[in-house]
Amino acid sequence: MTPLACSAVPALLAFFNAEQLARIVDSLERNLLTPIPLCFLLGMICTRIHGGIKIPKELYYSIAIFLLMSIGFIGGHELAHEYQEHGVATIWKPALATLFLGCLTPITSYLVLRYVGRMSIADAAGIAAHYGSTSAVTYAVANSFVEQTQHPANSFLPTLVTILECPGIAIALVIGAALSAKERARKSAATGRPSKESRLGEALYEVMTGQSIMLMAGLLVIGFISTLFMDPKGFQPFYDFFQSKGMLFRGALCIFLLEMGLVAGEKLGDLVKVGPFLVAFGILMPLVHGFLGVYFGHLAGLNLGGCTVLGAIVASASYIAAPPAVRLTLPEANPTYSITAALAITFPFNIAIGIPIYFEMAKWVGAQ
Amino acid sequence: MTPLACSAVPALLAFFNAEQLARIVDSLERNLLTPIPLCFLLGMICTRIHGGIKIPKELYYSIAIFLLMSIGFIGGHELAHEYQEHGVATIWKPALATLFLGCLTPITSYLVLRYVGRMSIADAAGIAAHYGSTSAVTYAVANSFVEQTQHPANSFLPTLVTILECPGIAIALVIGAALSAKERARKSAATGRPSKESRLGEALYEVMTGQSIMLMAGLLVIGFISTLFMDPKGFQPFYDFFQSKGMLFRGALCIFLLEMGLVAGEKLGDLVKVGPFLVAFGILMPLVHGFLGVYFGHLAGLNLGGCTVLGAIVASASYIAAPPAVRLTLPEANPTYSITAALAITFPFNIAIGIPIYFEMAKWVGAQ
Amino acid sequence: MTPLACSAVPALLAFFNAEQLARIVDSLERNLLTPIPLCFLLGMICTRIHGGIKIPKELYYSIAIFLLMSIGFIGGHELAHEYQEHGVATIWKPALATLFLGCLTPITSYLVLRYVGRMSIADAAGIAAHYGSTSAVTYAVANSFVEQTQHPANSFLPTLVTILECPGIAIALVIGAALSAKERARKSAATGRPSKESRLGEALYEVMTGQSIMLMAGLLVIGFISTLFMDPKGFQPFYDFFQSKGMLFRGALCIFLLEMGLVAGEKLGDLVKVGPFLVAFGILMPLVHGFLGVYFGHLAGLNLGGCTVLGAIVASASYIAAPPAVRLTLPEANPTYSITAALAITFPFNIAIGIPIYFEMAKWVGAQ
Amino acid sequence: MQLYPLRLVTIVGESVIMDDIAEKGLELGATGYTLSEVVGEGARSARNVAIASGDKTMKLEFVVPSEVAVDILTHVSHEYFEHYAVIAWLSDVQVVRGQQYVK
Amino acid sequence: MQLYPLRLVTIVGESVIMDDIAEKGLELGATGYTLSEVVGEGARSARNVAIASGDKTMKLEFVVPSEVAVDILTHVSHEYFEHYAVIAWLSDVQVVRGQQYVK
Amino acid sequence: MQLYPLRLVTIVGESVIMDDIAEKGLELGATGYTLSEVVGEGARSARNVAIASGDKTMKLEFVVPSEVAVDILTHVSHEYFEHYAVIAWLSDVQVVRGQQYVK
Ligand SMILES: Nc1ncnc2c1ncn2[C@@H]1O[C@H](COP(=O)(O)O)[C@@H](O)[C@H]1O
Ligand SMILES: Nc1ncnc2c1ncn2[C@@H]1O[C@H](COP(=O)(O)O)[C@@H](O)[C@H]1O
Ligand SMILES: Nc1ncnc2c1ncn2[C@@H]1O[C@H](COP(=O)(O)O)[C@@H](O)[C@H]1O
Ligand code: NA
Ligand code: NA
Ligand code: NA
Repeated sequence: MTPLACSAVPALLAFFNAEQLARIVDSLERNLLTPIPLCFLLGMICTRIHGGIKIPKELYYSIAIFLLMSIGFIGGHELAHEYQEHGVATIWKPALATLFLGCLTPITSYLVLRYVGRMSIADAAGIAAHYGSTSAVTYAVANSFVEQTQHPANSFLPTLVTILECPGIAIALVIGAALSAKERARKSAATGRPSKESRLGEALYEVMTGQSIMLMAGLLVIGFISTLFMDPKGFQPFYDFFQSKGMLFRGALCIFLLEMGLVAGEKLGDLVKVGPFLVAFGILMPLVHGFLGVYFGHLAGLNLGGCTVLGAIVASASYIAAPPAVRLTLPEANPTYSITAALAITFPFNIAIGIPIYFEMAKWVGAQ
Repeated sequence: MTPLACSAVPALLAFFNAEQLARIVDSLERNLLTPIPLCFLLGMICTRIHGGIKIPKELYYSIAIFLLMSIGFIGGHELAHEYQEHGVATIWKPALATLFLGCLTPITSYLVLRYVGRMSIADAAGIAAHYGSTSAVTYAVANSFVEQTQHPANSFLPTLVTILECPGIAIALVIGAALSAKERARKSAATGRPSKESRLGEALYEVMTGQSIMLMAGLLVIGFISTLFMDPKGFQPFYDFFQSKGMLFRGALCIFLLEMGLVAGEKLGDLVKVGPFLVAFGILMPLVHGFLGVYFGHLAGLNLGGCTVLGAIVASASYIAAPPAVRLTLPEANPTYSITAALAITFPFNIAIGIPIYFEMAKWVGAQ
Repeated sequence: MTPLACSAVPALLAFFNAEQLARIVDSLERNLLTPIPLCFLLGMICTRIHGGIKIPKELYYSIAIFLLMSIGFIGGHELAHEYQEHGVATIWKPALATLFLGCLTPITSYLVLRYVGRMSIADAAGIAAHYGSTSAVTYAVANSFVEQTQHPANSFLPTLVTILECPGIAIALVIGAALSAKERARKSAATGRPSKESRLGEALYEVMTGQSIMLMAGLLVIGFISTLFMDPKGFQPFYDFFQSKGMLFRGALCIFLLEMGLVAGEKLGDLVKVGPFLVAFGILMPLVHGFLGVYFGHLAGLNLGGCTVLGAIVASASYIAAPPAVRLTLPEANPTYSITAALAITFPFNIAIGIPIYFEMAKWVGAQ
Repeated sequence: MQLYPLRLVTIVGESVIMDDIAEKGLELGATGYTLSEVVGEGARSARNVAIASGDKTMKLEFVVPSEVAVDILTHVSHEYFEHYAVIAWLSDVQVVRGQQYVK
Repeated sequence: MQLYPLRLVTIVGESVIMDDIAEKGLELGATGYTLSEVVGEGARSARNVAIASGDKTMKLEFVVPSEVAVDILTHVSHEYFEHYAVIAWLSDVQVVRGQQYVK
Repeated sequence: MQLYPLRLVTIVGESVIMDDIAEKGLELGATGYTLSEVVGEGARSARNVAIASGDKTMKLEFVVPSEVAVDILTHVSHEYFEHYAVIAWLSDVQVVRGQQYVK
């Protein structure tokens, strides 16, 4: 299957002409040689050489909470401005496009995994749940990338992240649960325990009221309201605390990616276990989803930065919200596959190489 | 008892004329539609719908430590300026007034709980200990409220918070311990264990050297000294880190209130258990204590903001320092009563509605 | 032995003339009456009076991580500038001098402890490992001291901290392990377990890939690279987050020293156990090592601030990296000795009195 | 001082399932439970995933009468042993005022 | 390798009382104790309150000879069972070089 | 539901040595282990030092057959009792599907 991978990448790069490739390489460098990806790299190296860096999990969770709150709050703030100027005119199309992509990507993922990769129903659905959802950190990195290239994304992108979070997981879990119904039915007969549905419903509810959604959507509303009702002077300190261009957000991102690198480093060892197909999937699927994100974003009227970021978040895979939900609903699925693919392949690929490529794709489809 | 509550509120609001009520409603809106109360609300909602937000307790404690240090440090800093200008002339009266209120409020609370509410000695004393002390977070919220209304409080208010922390708890515990002496004596006879006094002394000591006092008083001294001896340039970064108008303090407050909302949401379920009297108590007692705070603050020469904040902290109830002390000294007391009243009734009432009312009271008594 | 101490201090102070002493006292005051040492003092007091301050260990570790990352990142940033201007011309001499001191100080410490103090091989080597290494926090405090005296240290001092971290521990452990080989050989014969060497190797590797090194060296490289390749505007937020003059670094240092004070307070009780010799050692050894640091720093061409800081870090003793390594390699050594000396004697001595003295020494040797 | 013989049921496994097991335990007749975070390694523990602000593995303890103990272990064995990383064992304990832990 | 039979006393209850119990245990003859943070639910655990930077519930363990075990449990039973959320039990253990834990 | 008699080995001691002991336990035949952070006091626990972002004391548990239990305790006793703060004990447990924990 590696040949597939090896041949596919150039095949795909063939889309680009020499000059574009040059630009990609150049922005690759500009993107890679910045603290955020370098901290991820440091974490990976540290794990590989059994170094002693230990990030307390409470710090990791605290930063995750801060990042989600920031994304939501600033999103709500800018949404309020957008709304005051244009009402919902500029927003509804991108919102619909995002919702559509949120429903499409788990299905594409499932089909590829099940019929190209010949994986079991549970494993295919489990991995599809991860790739159907999104990674807030990938959003944050993509956002700082476009900010640094002086093409800031449309103000309502954080809203799109929130929209993209749930549907993918939900659809993949429903597919998986439904299709593996027979086994589970047999099992439940044997043990005489309530049939899986209950479990599924519960898991879906937990996804929809999970930490990521509650914090992003909640702070989005809070940011929106306080922008409308507070005087700017009083609003300023909150803005400074949460703003994504600010030192707190960027610095927190460094520490967070250091920890993600430490974890990804461990998963690297599992690459052999997961096999060449999943490695190829973890690189090619994002490129496809990324292109869809860029393309539909462009149709929906997003600007250059916006298309790039939408591409990045559609291409990204969830590794926080999805795993426990999948574990509960599809216990037969082996988490090693999904988490290794999402965290050790797709995430590094996106922040290192993917984002600049989506940026070029966005130019290529004519976004500006 | 609810009728009492229902009738008392309008009765009390009758103090205000239409125009004042209009102003209250207006500042209510200005107060409520800001991130800090909204984060509290988000927390409550999240718990009610069994949402997934989980704040690591280490983050919660870390923020508490930061807030207490900030209040102390900035308090000491401004105290130093005040002191350089006026010596103790402006400070001693408010300090005495606060001390007096710290001794009065536990007694008023106890009498109302015991003889109006017909609660047991232990429960009455236990709750009185909470309402006799104060809540540093309520101070922080009240302080940002008056700052936003352009009526900053006198510089030495943080000093008053420190003064208000202990006496109330101490007095209530002594009352409770003394009055329930007979039972406890019997009990100790039975078990032949050292008489309660030891316990009480120990608990009192723990209150007086507790985290809140040590950090607020300690940083107050540190802020005072370094203001006098450091050159302003060297002092600046510390000031920026701790200052209450700053992004760190305001942002930390948001996360802290989110967690408090999560906890208060759980306690909401206990409202039924605690019954209508305690609900009424949790709203009316603060209004009475708040008025006393405002009134004596005015007599002691505080400005408009100062009276408002003093009213708020006198009205507020402790939910960090008091509970363990009460638990150790009055084990028969049911913590559900005191904590639900302090955290799920009085605290939200104060930050949402109380503070603007105390602000109006302060104008009404003629503070400016 | 106390006479030795009592006589030695004046003896040593005799180096200075009246005017210098006056300056020392003056800068002592300027140094002591600032938040950082005062927070340490507050912590000590709190422990002594059994006060209630509790810093969650996760907060303590998080701050340690932040401080190490800051030192490395800013170090790399300034190293990049230095490098762009002078290449390695200005750096290689100080680097060599630091390496030399890192190899010398564990030996001097061992000899004094073993032959003056008549301590066991294991205890002498164990303590030498602490004093041969360095304390990043002492660096941070010394650095803010020289910044406040308007004599900022050379830009590459953080690089020297990194160089100084390991060799001292390694050499002391090797000495200890080798000299106590006989006992350990006998023991391993008895238990038939793999001979100590394995253990030693493992411990050395853990030191060299420990948290302090990985974070400082890693962020040093990251800071260096991103300074060279990022545009300053994009670099700014990271710089603001990590910069040592900034509010985050200074504020974090306050909380960190508060916790260190809490721990040191406990160790104070052990001063009696460790005896007068170790108390004297904990004060005089740093003065000697501090002078060596200042002197060789001057020879290597460091400026006034640089010599002071190098003196401080050479004089300082490690209490984070060294203890576990020593515990693993020299189990017979009693950690109470080394940790009490490093944390309860040398660290407070350095931040309170030592640094201003090294500053005077630096002037005295003619650094500017 | 009266001691009452009961069983201590200890379950160590993936965090995702522990809340459900704790609840089920109460349903099956336990008067309470004690839960703590641990780090573990086992045959299948590689499958464990972290839950929001939590550890991957938890330890759950019930002090219960024999019948309840057996019911709990049977439930865990049937429900979770196949696909989840979990270990469960039983031991004898003497409980102070133990009657109150028998429903 | 010599094993020595002793008793393991386990006490789970409100954090506010655990330090006192640990101290008392040492007084009563324990050579040490082991304390850990847990999350618990029980008949009265709703009463638990958090202590400064700590959890609401803790688990305390003593490895002690029978007499000491009984003394500790008697103390806990008399002092705390009435008003505090606490459970305590006893089990038999074989301790390595156990003599050193007998004062 | 089948229960299988095994031994529970509990080791409480300095964090610095716990990883080594856990590994050694697996070598000696344990199929897994459970590790948790505790706070402790004992005859020598003053010697404990903190490890990077960790506690000073940890508790390690193995569910194993008797022979393995003895091997582990012998190893701990010979290697660590002299110089390290550590206590170790053994108790009997009934394990669900216990055979799978016998290598
Ligand atoms: N032999 C054992 N002794 C102690 N704990 C174990 C053992 N085997 C498994 N565990 C614990 O049970 C959890 C799940 O085990 P497993 O199902 O074997 O992966 C692991 O994470 C360990 O914490
Ligand atoms: N049946 C039980 N099994 C295990 N732990 C229990 C049980 N009952 C109570 N506990 C623990 O003991 C603490 C106090 O129990 P209680 O006094 O019943 O509220 C609870 O927080 C639980 O952690
Ligand atoms: N009698 C005991 N009961 C319970 N735990 C103990 C006991 N003695 C020691 N420990 C634990 O074992 C660790 C090391 O004990 P020691 O080697 O006696 O210092 C201590 O930190 C305690 O956690
Ligand atoms: Na996706
Ligand atoms: Na009050
Ligand atoms: Na040194």
